[in-house]
Amino acid sequence: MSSQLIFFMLAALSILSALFVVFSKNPIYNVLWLIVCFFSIAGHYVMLNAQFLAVVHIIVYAGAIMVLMLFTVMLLNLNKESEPHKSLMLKGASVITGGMMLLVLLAAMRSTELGAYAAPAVTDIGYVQKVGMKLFTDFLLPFEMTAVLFLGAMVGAVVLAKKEVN
Amino acid sequence: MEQQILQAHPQNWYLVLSTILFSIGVMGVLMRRNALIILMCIELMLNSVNLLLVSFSAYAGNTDGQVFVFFIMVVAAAEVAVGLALLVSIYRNIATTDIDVLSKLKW
Amino acid sequence: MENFLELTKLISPASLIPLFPLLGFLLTAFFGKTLKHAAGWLASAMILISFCLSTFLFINLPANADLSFTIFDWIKFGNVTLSFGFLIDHLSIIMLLVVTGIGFLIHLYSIGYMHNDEGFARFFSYLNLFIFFMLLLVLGNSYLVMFIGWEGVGLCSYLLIGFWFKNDAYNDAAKKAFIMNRIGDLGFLVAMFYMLFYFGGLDFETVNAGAQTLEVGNTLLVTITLLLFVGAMGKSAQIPLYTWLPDAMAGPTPVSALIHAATMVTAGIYMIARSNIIFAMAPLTLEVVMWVGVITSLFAAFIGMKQTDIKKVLAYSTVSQLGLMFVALGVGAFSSGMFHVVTHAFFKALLFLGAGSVIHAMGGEQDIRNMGGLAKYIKITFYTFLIATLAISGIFPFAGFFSKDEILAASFSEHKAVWVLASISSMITAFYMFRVMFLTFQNSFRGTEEQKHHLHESPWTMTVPLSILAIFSMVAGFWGMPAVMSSTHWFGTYLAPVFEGSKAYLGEGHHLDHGTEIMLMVIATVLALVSISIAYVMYVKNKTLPEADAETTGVAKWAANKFYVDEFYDKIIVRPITILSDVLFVLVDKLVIDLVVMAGAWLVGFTGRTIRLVQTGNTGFYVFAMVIGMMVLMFIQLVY
Amino acid sequence: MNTLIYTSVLGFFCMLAEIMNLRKLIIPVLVLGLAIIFGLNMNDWNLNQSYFNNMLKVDNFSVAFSGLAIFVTLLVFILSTDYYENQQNHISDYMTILTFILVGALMMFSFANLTMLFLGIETLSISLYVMAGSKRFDVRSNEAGFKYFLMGSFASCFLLFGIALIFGSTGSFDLAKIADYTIQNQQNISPMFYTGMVLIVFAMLFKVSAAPFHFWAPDVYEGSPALITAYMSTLVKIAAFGAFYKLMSVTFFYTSFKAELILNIAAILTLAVGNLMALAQTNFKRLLAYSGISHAGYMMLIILSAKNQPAGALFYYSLAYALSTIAAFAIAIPVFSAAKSEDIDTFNGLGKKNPVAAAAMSMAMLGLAGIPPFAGFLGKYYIFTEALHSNYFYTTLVAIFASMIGVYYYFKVIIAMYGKPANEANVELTFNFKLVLWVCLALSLAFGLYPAPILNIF
Amino acid sequence: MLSLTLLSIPLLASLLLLFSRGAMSRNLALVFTLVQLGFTIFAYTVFKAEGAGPFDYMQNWSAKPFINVHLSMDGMSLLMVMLTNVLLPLIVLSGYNRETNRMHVFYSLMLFMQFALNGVFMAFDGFIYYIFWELALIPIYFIAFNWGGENRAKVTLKFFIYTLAGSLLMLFGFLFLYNGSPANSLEWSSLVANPSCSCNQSWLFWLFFIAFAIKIPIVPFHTWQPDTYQSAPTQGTMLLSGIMLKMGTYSLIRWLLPIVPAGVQEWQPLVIALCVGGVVYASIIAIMQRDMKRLLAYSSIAHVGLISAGIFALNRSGIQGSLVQMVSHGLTVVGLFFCADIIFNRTKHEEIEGLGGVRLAAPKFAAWFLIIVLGSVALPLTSGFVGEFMLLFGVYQYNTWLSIFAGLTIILGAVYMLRMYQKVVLGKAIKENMVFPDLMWNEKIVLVSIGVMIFALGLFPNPIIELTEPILKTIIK
Repeated sequence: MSSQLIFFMLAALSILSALFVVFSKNPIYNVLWLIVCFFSIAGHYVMLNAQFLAVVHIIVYAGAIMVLMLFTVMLLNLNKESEPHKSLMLKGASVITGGMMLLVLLAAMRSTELGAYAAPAVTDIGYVQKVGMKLFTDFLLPFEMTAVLFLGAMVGAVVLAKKEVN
Repeated sequence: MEQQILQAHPQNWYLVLSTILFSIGVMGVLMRRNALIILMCIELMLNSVNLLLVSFSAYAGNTDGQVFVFFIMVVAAAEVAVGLALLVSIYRNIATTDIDVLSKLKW
Repeated sequence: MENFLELTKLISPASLIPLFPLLGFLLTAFFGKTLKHAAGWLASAMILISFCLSTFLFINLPANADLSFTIFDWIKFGNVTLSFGFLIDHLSIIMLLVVTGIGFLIHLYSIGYMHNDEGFARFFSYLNLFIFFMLLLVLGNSYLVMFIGWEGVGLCSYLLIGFWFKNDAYNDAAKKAFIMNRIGDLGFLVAMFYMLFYFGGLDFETVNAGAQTLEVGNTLLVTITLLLFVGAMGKSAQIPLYTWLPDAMAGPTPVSALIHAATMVTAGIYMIARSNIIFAMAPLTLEVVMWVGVITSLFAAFIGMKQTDIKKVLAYSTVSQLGLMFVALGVGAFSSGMFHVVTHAFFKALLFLGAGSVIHAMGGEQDIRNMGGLAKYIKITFYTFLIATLAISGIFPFAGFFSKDEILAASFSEHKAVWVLASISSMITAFYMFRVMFLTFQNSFRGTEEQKHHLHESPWTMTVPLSILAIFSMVAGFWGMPAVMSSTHWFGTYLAPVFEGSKAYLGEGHHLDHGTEIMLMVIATVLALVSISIAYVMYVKNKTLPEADAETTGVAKWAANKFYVDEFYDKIIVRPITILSDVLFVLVDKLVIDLVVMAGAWLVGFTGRTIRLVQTGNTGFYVFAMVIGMMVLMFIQLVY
Repeated sequence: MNTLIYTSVLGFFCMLAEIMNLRKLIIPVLVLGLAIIFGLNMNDWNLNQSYFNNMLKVDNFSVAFSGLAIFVTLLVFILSTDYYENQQNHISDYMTILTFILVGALMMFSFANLTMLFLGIETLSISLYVMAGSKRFDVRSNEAGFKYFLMGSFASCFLLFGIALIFGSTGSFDLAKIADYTIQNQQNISPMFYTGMVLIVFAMLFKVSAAPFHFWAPDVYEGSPALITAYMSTLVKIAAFGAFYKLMSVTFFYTSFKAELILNIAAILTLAVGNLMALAQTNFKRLLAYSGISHAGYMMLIILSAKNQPAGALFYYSLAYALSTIAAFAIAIPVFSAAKSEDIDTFNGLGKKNPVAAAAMSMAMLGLAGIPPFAGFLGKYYIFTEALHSNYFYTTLVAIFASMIGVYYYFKVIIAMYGKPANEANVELTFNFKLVLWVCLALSLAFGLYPAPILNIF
Repeated sequence: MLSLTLLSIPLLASLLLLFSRGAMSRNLALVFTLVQLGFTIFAYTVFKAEGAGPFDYMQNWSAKPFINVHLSMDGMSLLMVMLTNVLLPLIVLSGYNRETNRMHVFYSLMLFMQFALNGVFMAFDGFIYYIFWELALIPIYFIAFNWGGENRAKVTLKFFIYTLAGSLLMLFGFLFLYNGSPANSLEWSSLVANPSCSCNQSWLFWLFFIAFAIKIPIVPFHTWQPDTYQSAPTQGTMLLSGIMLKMGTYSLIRWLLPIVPAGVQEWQPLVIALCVGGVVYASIIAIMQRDMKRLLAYSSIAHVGLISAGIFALNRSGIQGSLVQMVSHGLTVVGLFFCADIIFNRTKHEEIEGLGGVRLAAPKFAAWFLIIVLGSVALPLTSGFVGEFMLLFGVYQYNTWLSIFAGLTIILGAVYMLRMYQKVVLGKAIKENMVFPDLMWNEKIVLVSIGVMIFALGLFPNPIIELTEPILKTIIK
């Protein structure tokens, strides 16, 4: 039953870290907690035979996105002081709403019975070549289109951030 | 060994887990006023989705889910880039990331 | 057969009769400016022609034959056909003669009377138009055609009363006349609807035929006749719709003579006589007619006693005389009624023209208190006026005597009480007529100096008609000598075929034996003489003058003020309606209805303005709203 | 297929042009290119083919809507020449992004796989976030961009969650497969599927700015540069509705009844909110935003009755709506730039200053208000027939009342133009604006009078 | 096909006018309206000879939603078309010797209006009918708004939204019928042939009735009307009162009665009471009105109230009477408003109290004014009498007391009309040396022709009655 134990530990970790992300005051801590959360999720990936994905996940999120965030935090030097004040009512309301959200979603899906593991196990779905094959055969067009998306985003970022030359 | 792990706990757990994470993300978005944090919470939500997808793909033995996760990551990256750019340009103008300040446009 | 051919020969002249006045109207209306005073002669000529045509018909219409012909189909819908046609029978011929004859004389008179009025041509165009409509009224072979004339004459009286349109009081009088007539006309109209609905037509044959299928006293007939009588009340100025007639004296005097004495106001009597059958079949209505008639007659007579305006006196006497005529109709003596119409036409026209001539002489003065002793200045006028007065007072052998006597006799045989009242009223009539006579022509002149200098006899165009009418006022009576005096009652026999139909339903008007008849005559005459002598004593012997309005008191004051009927109407009808009008406009229209509409609009706008505030511009709030919205929707989805 | 690719290529061209200093060329080439692409697109008529293992499906629906999208973009680009006249140094970036927005829209019309839908929406949205905020030194523009960004990405999270759930229950992203799944086991469709569907519906409702997810629209429309607002209120809305309609009529064909109630409520809310809130507006762009919301409400009726495949109605209505809106903006933009303000008052006395423009504006407003003979009326008529045909009696009644209210605020503009005293700033329309303006109105009138080809296009 | 020509002449004319300038445009407008008039007369002869055949034009417009363009002609349509095309030249003519800015637009709108009106009267398909109905609204709105008097913006907007609200209800009714109808078509004949079930009819009735009642207007849907009449330019008011409200009454007969017969049967008592009540109500209000145009507006409400009452009496004389009265009212009301305009144009004064003595200065004008007034108070031998006689008889057949109540209009009508005439025309001149030139040539033409027509119809109403005979078959079962 070690596996379950692992699952629970990871789950607990991710939930806790997520909660910290939401609640902690200092932006820096937020970022760090989020990174923790991401690592825990990566752990889940590993358990779910998505090894390659797990790696990419670490690289992209922890490596790229969060660093970017961190940079921004530094750049705008956000800190506990600059953190806008939130009234208690707001907190309460959002907690309740979030909880409700959870309940409603679960209630909506309560009666789902998902088949347990479909044997025989295809344990290699997470391997690079598998993913690669998929990506460059079935999902070629979306893959190409992400290029457009990225370009758009890049140009956009430039448009917004570039110093005016005049 | 993966088999045991998978058989060990039913898929619903993942469903519940990611729903919880998702809701936490929502909660965060609702609660925080700092644009940057909100951005993070959104990332969190995205990740909960990723987790869900991965679990599905694992249980169904179907790679599509994982591939989709890639796209989500891509989009997330792009969004973050643009979002931060916007954030910076706003910060240039009004020197805050408090979204409550951003309410010139109303009624 | 050849009888029929003979009749058809009469069609064209008959249909020409109204055309000439119409032509005259058009000519004088459009070329009045160029015609100048020729207009007057032209107009009179036109009437003369129609008069000749009428006489032609009178001569050529074979005895107790009648001729009804359609000129064109006017309104046709479904199986209803309302055609425009004429009916020539003895009744209409009598009326034709009266209308055109007296009409012509009055035209002639007006040439002199209106000589230096800037509206000369216009006046004559109106007069011609009036004659045209009057002829339509008389000739029509259906209630609808009659109604055309009926309203047409109303219009003309409106135009002529308000002839001097600069004076707003006159305009008001004109409007009053028109509207009061309209009230009556509504009755007429509804009556027509009844007839059209139940008898399927409006021409007299159809209606009479339809009526005769019902039994006597049937509610339908009563309703119809009562409604018709409402119309008659309006036209012939009976209580309660009489108040317009005295005011109508605002018009030029010839108008009063022609319209408000001789012709138009008798239209009501004519109409009832015309529809004698259905009236005869509705005894209840006859009862009503009789009572209304007698009360009006008495009432008007009372008021007449206290009037000081010469024309007003005549006006009230007209009302009272009309009342008598209705009494005649009410007791079923249609021919007597018509007879009085004719004689009355003569002497009342004469009286008005005489009054006109007096006023003309006095330079517009109408108050008898400022007259007197005119006899020596304007002889012809005086004598003619005297004749007329005698006639109206019912002194033998003047016209009034015979006709009035007939009516009294008839009422005596039907209903003693009515006879008493009628006699009283005629007695009063004699009194106030001679009152006017004496005050105007006897004693010394009470007017101002320059009036005195101005006094002169009128031109021949005015005096000639006076004389002619005077002659008729004297002799007309002999057309209808009572049985005691002569075996032949020409007038009655001439009209007999017309009233044939109704005889059946009236029951034998139990004939009075000669004794009673003579007795009645004597009584009438005596009463008249008595009142005359009273008048003589009062106004000639000891020269009492009617005191100024201020001093009058008690009943006299009431009478002088016409029993305040006008004020009464003003209070209970006119004022409330005008107030209601404002109230409805301000309260209901502007306030309630418009407010409701506007409130709706405002509510929408308000909602918009309010919920718009939801758009706070706060992203956090938006997100909240979105999430909550989602949850609510999902929740609904779940429980639903 | 080709359409998509060539359009992307056009986008790349813009950037190259920047590098090679061919700025002057950019717009001419774009316009020309789009014209050609429009032709190519029409060439695909009646070839129903799917590409890349059914990632992309070209059918008449997608062709028609792509054509419309391209046409709209064409008009907007023609306007942009004068609009961006004095910011040449950014023009290539802007045009690139605008082109990519079109790419995204095209993907949303022709997707056959939720992946493509997702990517399409994101391409569209991310580029739009940028364009909305593209007036960098204008706080309002920033605000617009950022609000749009926050809420947009928040909404797409729900979209993704929905997609994930659907994938979980069906094991595929392919529309056809999903539809098959629903058909095969209609009895025991997993609740997860429904939840996913509902979440996707929410996301789409957000994109089409239907109440209660409409909050972003007015602020963003007001804050963004006028041209972008025009682009947003036409192309983006149409794209969203195209995708939405496709989802409801193809994928969720058998299960849509589960979302019916939600859609119904949303439709009524949208109609009410859009029209009522518009009443009290003073800012023209904001007014058009609300009017856009109300029009979304009308289009929701089509989504509701998606079962009867009323694609024709959707297309006709979108066309009518787009034409009138662009015409309105073609007048509004010069007026605004003349008056340095974006309020309705800027139109005061336009009837005296520039009767032609005023007349055109009135026509546009009448078109939006849905008054004959403009296409807008027939569009509404068609929609209402469809809605009644699928027994949405009361919703249609609400829509009728909504359009009563609608008249009022559209006429506010007309009254301003003819009834109010003129302000001094006088307005001249440049050739491009005139061109676009009259093309739009002419077409609107033409389709209003001779609608058969469009109405019965499918 | 003739119907197409009838439509195209004014349409083309209105387009053409946009490119003309100044007084030229007015002359052009006059010419075109006269051409249209001539063509209408020609059409009348054709109709007499060959019936509806040559006018029938049927063309499918769209397959889904199924829409047919169906133009045709029957007696009633022809009558209304003739009324329209007879009045238009007069209305244009009445604009001579008056200043109008941006004349070409003004007259172009007016001709467009003529186009739409002709369309309304010739449309035999619900959808097309609705389109024309709306089309007629737009030009008159702009006429009233751009050339109107004080607080025109508010008033005209009220008018527009009020009427549009009504017509949207009607649209909903049509949509419902469209869905219910077996062939999914709004073809008039098919709608008449198979009406929807009476359960629906009882509310469908109100959708249509309110739309028409607002247009007519029947009390209590009338509050837009006096304001609009007052503030609109006189020619606009003539269009509104002379022709446009006939759209409503016409539609009652053409669409409401045959399409929802059961509904009509159900609500007849209420509605007819409403109409008759409106007659008296409006008449009483008219009595004390201070502004001439307002007074005429209320009198017009009273008249059309009687017309609608006659229609809802659902009998031959009522309906045919209403048709006669529509024409007659069209003539008289246009004449009256023109007289009001003449007076205003001379004295710049609309308050009844402040006027008087016109008779002295302008006897001709006074005379023609009086004739038209008499026409409107339904004096025998005028067209008004024929109409009101038949109408009241129709109402009488439905209920005696109601008819007597409605008959009050002939009394009250006389009251307010004569009051106005007396105060305005008769009496002494209010201002000393008031300059009031008598009729100019164009005014003479207009008034004389109206007066002549009033009497002509009063003497020979049968042509109209025969013309409208056939329509009754569809209404009176």
